[in-house]
Amino acid sequence: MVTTPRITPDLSTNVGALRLAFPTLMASGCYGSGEEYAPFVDLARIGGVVLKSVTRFPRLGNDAPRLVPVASGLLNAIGLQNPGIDAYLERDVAKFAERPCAVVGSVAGFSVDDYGYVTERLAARDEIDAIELNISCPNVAHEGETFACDAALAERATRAARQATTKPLIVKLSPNVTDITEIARAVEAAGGDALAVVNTVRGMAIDVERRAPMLGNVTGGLSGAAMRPIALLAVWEVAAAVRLPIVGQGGIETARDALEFLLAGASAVSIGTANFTDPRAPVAICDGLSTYLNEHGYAALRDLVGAANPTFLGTR
Amino acid sequence: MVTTPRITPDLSTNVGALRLAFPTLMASGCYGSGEEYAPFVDLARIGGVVLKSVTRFPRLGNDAPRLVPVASGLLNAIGLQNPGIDAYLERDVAKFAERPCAVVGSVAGFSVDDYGYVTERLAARDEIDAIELNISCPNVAHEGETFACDAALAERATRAARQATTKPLIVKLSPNVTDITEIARAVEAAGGDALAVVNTVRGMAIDVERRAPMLGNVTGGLSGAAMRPIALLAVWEVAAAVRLPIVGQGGIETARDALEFLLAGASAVSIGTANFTDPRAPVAICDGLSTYLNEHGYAALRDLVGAANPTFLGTR
Amino acid sequence: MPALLTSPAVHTTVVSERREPASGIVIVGLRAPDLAGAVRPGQFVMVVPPGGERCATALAPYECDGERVSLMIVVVGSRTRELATLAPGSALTVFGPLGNGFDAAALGDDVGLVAGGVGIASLLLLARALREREASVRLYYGARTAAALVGAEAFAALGCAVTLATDDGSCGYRGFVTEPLARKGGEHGALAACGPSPMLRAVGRIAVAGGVPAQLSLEEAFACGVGACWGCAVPLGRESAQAPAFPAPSFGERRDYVHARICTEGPVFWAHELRW
Amino acid sequence: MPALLTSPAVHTTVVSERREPASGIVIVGLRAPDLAGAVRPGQFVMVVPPGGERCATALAPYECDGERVSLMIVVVGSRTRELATLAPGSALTVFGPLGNGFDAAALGDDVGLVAGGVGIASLLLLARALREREASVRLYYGARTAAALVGAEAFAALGCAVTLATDDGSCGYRGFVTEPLARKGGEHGALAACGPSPMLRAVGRIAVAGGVPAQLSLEEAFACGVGACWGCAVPLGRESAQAPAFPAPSFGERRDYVHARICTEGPVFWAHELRW
Ligand SMILES: Cc1cc2nc3c(=O)[nH]c(=O)nc-3n(C[C@H](O)[C@H](O)[C@H](O)COP(=O)(O)OP(=O)(O)OC[C@H]3O[C@@H](n4cnc5c(N)ncnc54)[C@H](O)[C@@H]3O)c2cc1C
Ligand SMILES: Cc1cc2nc3c(=O)[nH]c(=O)nc-3n(C[C@H](O)[C@H](O)[C@H](O)COP(=O)(O)OP(=O)(O)OC[C@H]3O[C@@H](n4cnc5c(N)ncnc54)[C@H](O)[C@@H]3O)c2cc1C
Ligand SMILES: Cc1cc2nc3c(=O)[nH]c(=O)nc-3n(C[C@H](O)[C@H](O)[C@H](O)COP(=O)(O)O)c2cc1C
Ligand SMILES: Cc1cc2nc3c(=O)[nH]c(=O)nc-3n(C[C@H](O)[C@H](O)[C@H](O)COP(=O)(O)O)c2cc1C
Ligand code: FES
Ligand code: FES
Repeated sequence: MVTTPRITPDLSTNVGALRLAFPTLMASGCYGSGEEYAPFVDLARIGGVVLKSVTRFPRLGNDAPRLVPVASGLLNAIGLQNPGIDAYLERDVAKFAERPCAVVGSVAGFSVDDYGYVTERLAARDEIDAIELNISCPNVAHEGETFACDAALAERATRAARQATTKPLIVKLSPNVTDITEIARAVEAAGGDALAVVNTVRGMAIDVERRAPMLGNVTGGLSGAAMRPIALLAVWEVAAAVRLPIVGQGGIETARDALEFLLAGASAVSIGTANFTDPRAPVAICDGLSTYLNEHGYAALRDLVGAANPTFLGTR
Repeated sequence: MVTTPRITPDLSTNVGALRLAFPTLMASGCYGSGEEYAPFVDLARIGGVVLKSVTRFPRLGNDAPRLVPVASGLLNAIGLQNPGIDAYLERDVAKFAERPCAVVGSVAGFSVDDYGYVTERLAARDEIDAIELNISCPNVAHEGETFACDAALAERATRAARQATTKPLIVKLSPNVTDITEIARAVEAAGGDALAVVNTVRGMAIDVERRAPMLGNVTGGLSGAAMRPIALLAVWEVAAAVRLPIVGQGGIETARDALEFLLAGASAVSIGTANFTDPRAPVAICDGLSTYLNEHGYAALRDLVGAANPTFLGTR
Repeated sequence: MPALLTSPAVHTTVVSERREPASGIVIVGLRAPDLAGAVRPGQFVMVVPPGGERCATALAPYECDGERVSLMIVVVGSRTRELATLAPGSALTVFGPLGNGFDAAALGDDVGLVAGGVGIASLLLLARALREREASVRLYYGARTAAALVGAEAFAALGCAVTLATDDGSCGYRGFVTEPLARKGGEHGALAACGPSPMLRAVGRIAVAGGVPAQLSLEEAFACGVGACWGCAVPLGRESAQAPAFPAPSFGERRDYVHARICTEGPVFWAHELRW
Repeated sequence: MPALLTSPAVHTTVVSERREPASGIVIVGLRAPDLAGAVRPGQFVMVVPPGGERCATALAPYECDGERVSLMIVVVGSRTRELATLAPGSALTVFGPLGNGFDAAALGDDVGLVAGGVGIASLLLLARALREREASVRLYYGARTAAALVGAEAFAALGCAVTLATDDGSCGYRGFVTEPLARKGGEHGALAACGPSPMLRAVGRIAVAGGVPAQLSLEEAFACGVGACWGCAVPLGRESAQAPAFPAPSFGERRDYVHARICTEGPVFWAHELRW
């Protein structure tokens, strides 16, 4: 038994040029703008918040119901309810300056032009440290989905956003594709700085009493532990296909789950649904990561990135 | 409150020309050839057994470990271990005659020719009531997967098998595709009689102590409740795209789960992983279906097929 | 409904008692002094599932006194089943209190309370607040069957009049509780209701038809419970004071409503402002 | 190892007792008369998770007498945690007995038993069978720490000699139990072992090197437990009597082994026949 000295391990990480004190981002759409969780969590102990996706124009969102609990997970079909970029910039963005952690804006769109336009306006604000491009929302029927499911569209959306900002640009991929590495390569070619892997998996549930779909939108996105093995494989494959840093996500609830994604090749992780179980999860994950690093004699979390993946292409 | 007379509802169903006394098939690879479960279940109370997939040549299968329990599910990477069609016909097939339920042979292959050849030899046997074409096994790296992930290959494999037999031909689709309806249409065009929707979802798990993949094969297939919303949506979409009868599967554990698939448009269901929880599950599911039919005033299960799906194309 | 000034927090509580007044209905008492001091009628807490893996469960504090908060749980699925089997001594983490709660003052001094099933749990604290102000209160309470009519005596003990109804007629009126309400509801100055959606819609219709203001406590599946996920949407008239400033309707959409969050703008809404 | 002639079945049992001899180690007694009559040493049962949603858990009957079968459970994950919290009176469904079990006769009359951790649970019935035949038996038993060395006294009471080892030296030899075994293992006519894979591999090496036949009870994640899924594969020499007739190796593959199913051809294998 090797005893390692109990030091405080370095949990900081970089997602391209985005520096994070902790490797834990709060997933877009799951954490509001952070203030909603402030009564329950010290936001200085998380890496950052990815804001709810914003679109060019205001959106009412999908009809209720928008949520269905399923085995080890959650189906959601919010439908990108948001006030649109104008109202967002005017009323909401200023208060993000108060966040004691990184603030990542999330941009959704229905055209290549949308992605460029909204990115440009949002990224221009000092309160925003980086942009995540949500090209993979499964809940805006026959609209947004296509971008992350088609390499050419993914490339064009990424290029439009790339031209609109020099801030770190994280492009969020969908698992609902035959070959995710093809999309990852297209994003890399278009100048994306990093990849968020992955958004929710398309799914549905039926109410057997009403004999009708449970969700107002019929279909939804599956998140939570149920999708973890799927998301982990996506990270593993993308890490072998491109050199871009990866933000792993999909069902991460514990430090062990986070370690799986880091070892597969993610430089950071996003936590979404686990907050709905227990808002203390993100801090518990960091505590668990520190313990693991100590017990296994690692000084820095970065040393673990890709350590289980012999096909990992990235750098630590 | 309407009181309906307590009759014994008709649970029988047809999958094309395959007639089943109960709508419950036992999923390929999960039930051996039925005899393994005979001490625990009355096989006369299930619809039928889909046998473990057989290939042209014997296969050793993947290295251990081949199974990882995950949240609400199971990852497996068996790798089609089987004795090959020669030994299978010689030693095993005769005893399938004893099964008091339908017996569906499952054929896997690595070439179009394989699918035709193995189908022809297996379907020639009287003990076999129908053939399921496994073009979607995710655990034979870079080999079998491609057939269900490429419409042209799916079409060719189906056509080869179609030419080899007039028995009911059920083609098993994969969820690991951008658009499953495209594959379903290709199978319909090639003369498949029915579709099994769906095989396992690709996934993986990492051992954080060894810092290596958990499975000998690195990646595996996710089955069980975790994949249920994904499989259900696949059935819903396929039911809207083709007129072929559907055998729904993926995480069905209870009568309510089975109802979701039937209401989405499946004519029958397959039960795999639920048997590993409790071998009594298939009989409990049929009991639950009877109760539901009684309570809701339906005389026959067939009346429910597609009843929640306004886009259902099939016939009841 | 103005938002209440409470400060939600994470509370580590201990189960101090467990009662099962009817089959499938369990009352779990918690030692939770800070929470007990903070809860207002009609608010809820999010209960962290001890076994993890599922979203926290929204539950309304039922009784609340001194150091103790109790929850009334009707077993409908895996999370309520898990909570209903908690033995005394078990630790239980909850966060809250959350939501706006009822506006007792705005209900005036002749109030009809309408409870369907476990909706009763949200109304006891309100009844107490109303009776402390010496408002005249009648409880209309419906359930499946007599045994499931749990807790009506507590309202009687507070001095509320009580009208009961059961689906099977085993106690009180046979049928929906909204039927006796329809006959007498107009007599009250205001209504407050909690129960399943079909009941609340019926109460809403009665209230609007009779010109009686009604506060309805809504229920939907929640994920976050804190306003972060926008999963618990309900259509609300744009003109409502409770309508969230953001978001406005989508470009090109001509609708007279916005989506409010039940967990944050609600769970209590004025019946005449809902557009469902 | 010849397959035993037992007839497996589904058994509906009731938890009759629950003991926690050490933290994280729980012994659950079951009222299960039919099962108690059928179990042979080294077999296992599949325990249906009361909350569903996960595969049944393979557990070795630990004690077995008259109407009662007990299970020794080490909590490592969600299923073992659930089983370890079952209160007396709870219903528990198990199916079995399954697997080949130890071939006690083939072990002769001077036997070394080797247990690592919860592996001890598979060996008590074997020790009893061996002692009934008046074989001389020594138990080599290793665990993390003294408190986790549960149940050694039962072997002593049967008249077995006992050598203990702990990782932390808090009881007996400090280090792996295979170290004292390596020194004395050759003295026995045969070995039988159950424990974690690294331990079993070490026992296998000692046995093969010393020319001592050894029966190893293997462990892997199971799904079905009944031979239906081929998930619990272990490489076994083609010449082994336990090698499944089917399947032969793949065309073009030149390997000297086949994959046997731990649950069906095993869980007990001759050390010299394994190719792992
Ligand atoms: C503000 C608020 C306050 C509340 N207060 C209380 C309270 O005080 N006490 C209380 O008991 N509850 C209360 N609830 C309700 C409670 O939160 C839910 O009952 C609970 O979350 C259900 O969780 P579950 O996992 O047990 O059931 P779930 O698994 O979430 O199931 C919920 C319901 O959906 C049904 N269902 C699931 N799948 C299907 C399907 N495929 N077809 C048809 N039906 C299906 C189930 O049968 C069940 O009736 C409150 C809710 C809110 C929003
Ligand atoms: C024939 C046989 C007999 C057995 N007899 C007994 C017995 O008598 N008593 C007994 O207690 N057990 C016995 N077992 C073992 C028992 O079946 C398993 O311990 C049990 O199934 C584990 O289930 P679980 O859900 O609690 O743990 P699981 O969730 O299945 O976890 C199993 C192990 O894997 C680890 N793990 C999971 N995920 C990861 C990851 N990402 N990285 C690293 N590690 C990970 C867990 O920490 C844990 O140690 C037997 C097994 C067999 C095959
Ligand atoms: C309720 C809900 C809302 C979401 N909204 C968004 C969104 O607006 N934009 C986005 O990129 N992802 C959205 N997601 C996806 C999450 O950001 C995350 O990628 C996904 O849920 C997987 O992670 P998890 O399992 O940890 O939740 C949403 C997820 C949920 C559950
Ligand atoms: C251990 C295991 C082995 C399997 N082997 C096969 C196979 O040989 N051929 C096949 O078509 N499907 C195979 N499958 C997939 C199942 O037949 C089924 O489609 C899938 O598991 C989803 O259903 P379930 O969630 O009910 O298990 C296997 C699944 C498991 C879990
Ligand atoms: S439940 Fe998340 S906003 Fe209401
Ligand atoms: S666990 Fe299924 S064959 Fe052994």
